[in-house]
Amino acid sequence: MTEQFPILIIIAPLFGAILIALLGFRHQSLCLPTVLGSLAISCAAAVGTFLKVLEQGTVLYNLSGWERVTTPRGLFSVSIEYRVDAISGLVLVAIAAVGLLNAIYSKVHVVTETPNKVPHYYILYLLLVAGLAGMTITNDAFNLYVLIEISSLSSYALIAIGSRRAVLASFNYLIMGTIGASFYLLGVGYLYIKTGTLNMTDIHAALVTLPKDSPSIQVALILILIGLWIKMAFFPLHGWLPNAYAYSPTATSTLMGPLVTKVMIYVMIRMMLSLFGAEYVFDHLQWTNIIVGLSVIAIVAGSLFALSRSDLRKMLTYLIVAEVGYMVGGAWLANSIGMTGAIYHILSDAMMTFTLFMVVGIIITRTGKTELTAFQGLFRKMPITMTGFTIAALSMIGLPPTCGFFSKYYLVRGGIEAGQWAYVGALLFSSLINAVIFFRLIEMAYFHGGKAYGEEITDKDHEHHHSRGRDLDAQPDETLEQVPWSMLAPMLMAAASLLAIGIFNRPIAGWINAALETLNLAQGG
Amino acid sequence: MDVFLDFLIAKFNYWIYVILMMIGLFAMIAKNNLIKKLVGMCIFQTAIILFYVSIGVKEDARIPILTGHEVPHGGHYHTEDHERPYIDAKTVTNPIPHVLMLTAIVVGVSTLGVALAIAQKVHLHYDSLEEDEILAKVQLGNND
Amino acid sequence: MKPMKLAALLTVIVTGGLLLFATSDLPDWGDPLSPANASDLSTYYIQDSRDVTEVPNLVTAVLADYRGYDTMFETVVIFVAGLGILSILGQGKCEEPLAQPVASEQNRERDMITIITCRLVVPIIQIFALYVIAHGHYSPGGGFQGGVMLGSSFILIALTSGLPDALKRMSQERAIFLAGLGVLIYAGTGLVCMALGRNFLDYEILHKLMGGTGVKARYDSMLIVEIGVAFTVMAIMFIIYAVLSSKGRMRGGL
Amino acid sequence: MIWSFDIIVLIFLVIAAVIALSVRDLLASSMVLGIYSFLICILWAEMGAVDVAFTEAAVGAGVSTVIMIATVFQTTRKSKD
Repeated sequence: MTEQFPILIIIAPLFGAILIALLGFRHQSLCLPTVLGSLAISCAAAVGTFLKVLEQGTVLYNLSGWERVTTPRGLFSVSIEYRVDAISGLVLVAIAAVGLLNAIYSKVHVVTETPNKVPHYYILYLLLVAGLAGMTITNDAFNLYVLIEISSLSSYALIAIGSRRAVLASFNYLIMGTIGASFYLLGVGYLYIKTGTLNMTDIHAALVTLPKDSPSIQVALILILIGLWIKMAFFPLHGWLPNAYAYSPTATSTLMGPLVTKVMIYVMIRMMLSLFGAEYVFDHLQWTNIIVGLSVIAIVAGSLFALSRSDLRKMLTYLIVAEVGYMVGGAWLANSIGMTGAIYHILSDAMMTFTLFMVVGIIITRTGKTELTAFQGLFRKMPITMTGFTIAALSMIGLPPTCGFFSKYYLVRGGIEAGQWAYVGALLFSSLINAVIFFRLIEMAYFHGGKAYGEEITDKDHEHHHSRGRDLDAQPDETLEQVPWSMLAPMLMAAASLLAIGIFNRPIAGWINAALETLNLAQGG
Repeated sequence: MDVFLDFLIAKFNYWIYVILMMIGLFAMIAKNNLIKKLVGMCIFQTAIILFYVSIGVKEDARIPILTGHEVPHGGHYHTEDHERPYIDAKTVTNPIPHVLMLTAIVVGVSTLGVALAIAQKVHLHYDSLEEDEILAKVQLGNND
Repeated sequence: MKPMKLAALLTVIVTGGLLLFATSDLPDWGDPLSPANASDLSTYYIQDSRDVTEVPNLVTAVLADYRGYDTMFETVVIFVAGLGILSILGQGKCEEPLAQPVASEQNRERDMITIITCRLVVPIIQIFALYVIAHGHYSPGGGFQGGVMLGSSFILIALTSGLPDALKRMSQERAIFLAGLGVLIYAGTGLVCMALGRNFLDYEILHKLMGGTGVKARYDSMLIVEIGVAFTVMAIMFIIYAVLSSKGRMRGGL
Repeated sequence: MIWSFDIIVLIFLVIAAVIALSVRDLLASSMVLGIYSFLICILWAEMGAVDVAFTEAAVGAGVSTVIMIATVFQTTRKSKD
């Protein structure tokens, strides 16, 4: 049974979606249990896979059951296969966990924001999670394209289901996203024409034998990078992201904000290390300086934009843009510490963004305001929510013992080792900006305007929620801030995971490092 | 002259593919009308598919369906009883790009469908398909 | 306006330049010995695949078996597109009573000749589509192409007799059910393989259920999954047309 | 491989693409896109990619054109560029 874990991660949400399509339209009460059940299976399978990877190293899983075929030139794969190492195992656990927690968190939002379309919403939601997990796990360059398109198509729809502005944002995202995916496809085509295979391991094996300065392979790398950069909203190509995330329904932004960009960064790292190979990307091509330079611009610009926004969700989206800069830069520092930092930051940033989006979602639902001023006096009114927010804010700023500190620690160390002082400076600058943004909010929440606040939480809003009966926990306890536990519990768990990832930084970094060594990016290399 | 012609035949196709891709890409970025953007998207994707398909072309090769006496027709499923004739791989077109591109065509039409739906919804909300007019209306609606 | 065009032109020139620069390095067009064409993978499919699958159409063999996982997700892409379009433009609830033809719809003149001709043509299209699905192992075609043709036969009905007429034959709810069923047939085949103790989509083990040899099981399972693909594609192609041609109201039509 | 046929179709393709993008009538644009799809389908059939050509004939020239025209009918025919 354990050898089937990798596929279960993907097909559990898939079968959940099919079940909803077959039955959910008649019996809407089935939707949520199906979603939770399938994501729980997926999450358990992800954890199981990860434990298995820790036990016995990289796990390969052959779909369609075709074994690798032997030729005089070595083994090659004739079908699609999965490859899970410690890094993708961690990312998979994060995807499944965020998907599950967000499904619990957003059960009220889905009903209120997309009435009549609950089954549609959940089908697309499950398939988005399946697509993201599939991208992380697959070892086939073309299969990756198909899964990119699945997750993109479902996210276009999940965004466009929202308000008026969301529709336009979704159209822009669609155009940009299609350009990105097409570039990726074109890059894979250039690789295929030179190597004759699509399996990433086999492409790598073939690339090693080819002349190093072949222009078409360089162009393939450029195309793939640009395609993925568009998808991950790397700074000059980030145009689609802020509007798409800020105007989409809450449940969509809490799922996409943490996951989509991070998974794309993981895919980029996967392309760099296991498809092209560290030796080719770092030692042969001297692009490190250029790309780290771009990431410095991304970090600085993202932080400044975030500082200048007064809309809560817009601010968070620009913070994502800055964080993408962190990770791209860290991955291109060309040493294993920077790479460890980038991968570690994928995890911690996924959880940080997740927590922040959930907190902001709660605050917007409760106060009905989307500006920064919504925070005024919130500590007294919503102590639990604000605890979660404080942890996430400390993590964004980078204070121990939260995970944000450790990921920045690795990134800065990597930057120093690589001699990229501008990158180190940009990291510190961005931390400073984050400190300004978040301390301002905490200060506002703690000291300002507690008095007149009572009226601001509208009773109408309250009743509106309660009229939906069983969707809420039916205990209007004031200390619970009138926010149902279905929202608070996932948020607190995500906040706790920030501390957990921080405290267990040594084993996590150790696993990442061990996996990097098998990809020929050894310590200090 | 022959050398030049050979070179032309060998590379001419690729040039046209690149030109087609760039026509599509330009339209996707620069066109003002949403539907025109989507026309550009179709052209771009189709040109990429064309590029892929042409990877698999072999001169004077058959289509990738093995017919005739070499394959028992109508349901002989066992292979042990007779020796298969050897097939020279050079004489059959490479099937892999075809398989990949079937998938890519499907993805293309799915994207087009979703895009058209979004475009209709935009038209529903803003009563226009021109990007600049829509943006003007957005600015008017909320000073974002 | 202007700067956008300039930026686009610049992007296009740079990208096009890169691509043209790379073509110098590509193998000649139509070269049978290019790395892609002479690769072990391609040679393996051409020389060995029919021994283990018995399918003469290599594209079908690779599509439905070796890269069957890809094709499953290709079906899912269609499924996502259909549901996405419904969720973007649709009215939501599926159980809504079949839309009554609006007044303008009834008054609209419909040409008798086209209606009758299409009524005659539709069954022929559908039979041909079934042939395309069933004969995908031996000739070009398969579940996807056949599904599109089945879907377009419904589109033809909608074009000539009006959308309500077509929706009577294939309501929104039924279409979603069929689409889900198609994906279920495909993924379920894979799941059965897993239940029998092999990897996902390893059709060979299905001979325990279907009898015969493992090779025959592969041959037959490919037909099964193609039928699944056809279900999904048929339903979703019609849904896409129905939603887009009525701006989501599911009545009126063109 | 008949390379002259190839080249002629390719040139037609470029012309079709340019026309599809430059006409101001969106209906005409969709129709020309259908022609483009048919041309490319001929090209693929000639390259030996029969399955792909079949699919493109059914999807690119058939369904895509139909849904595009449906959208044009539901929105507007006029385009400024």
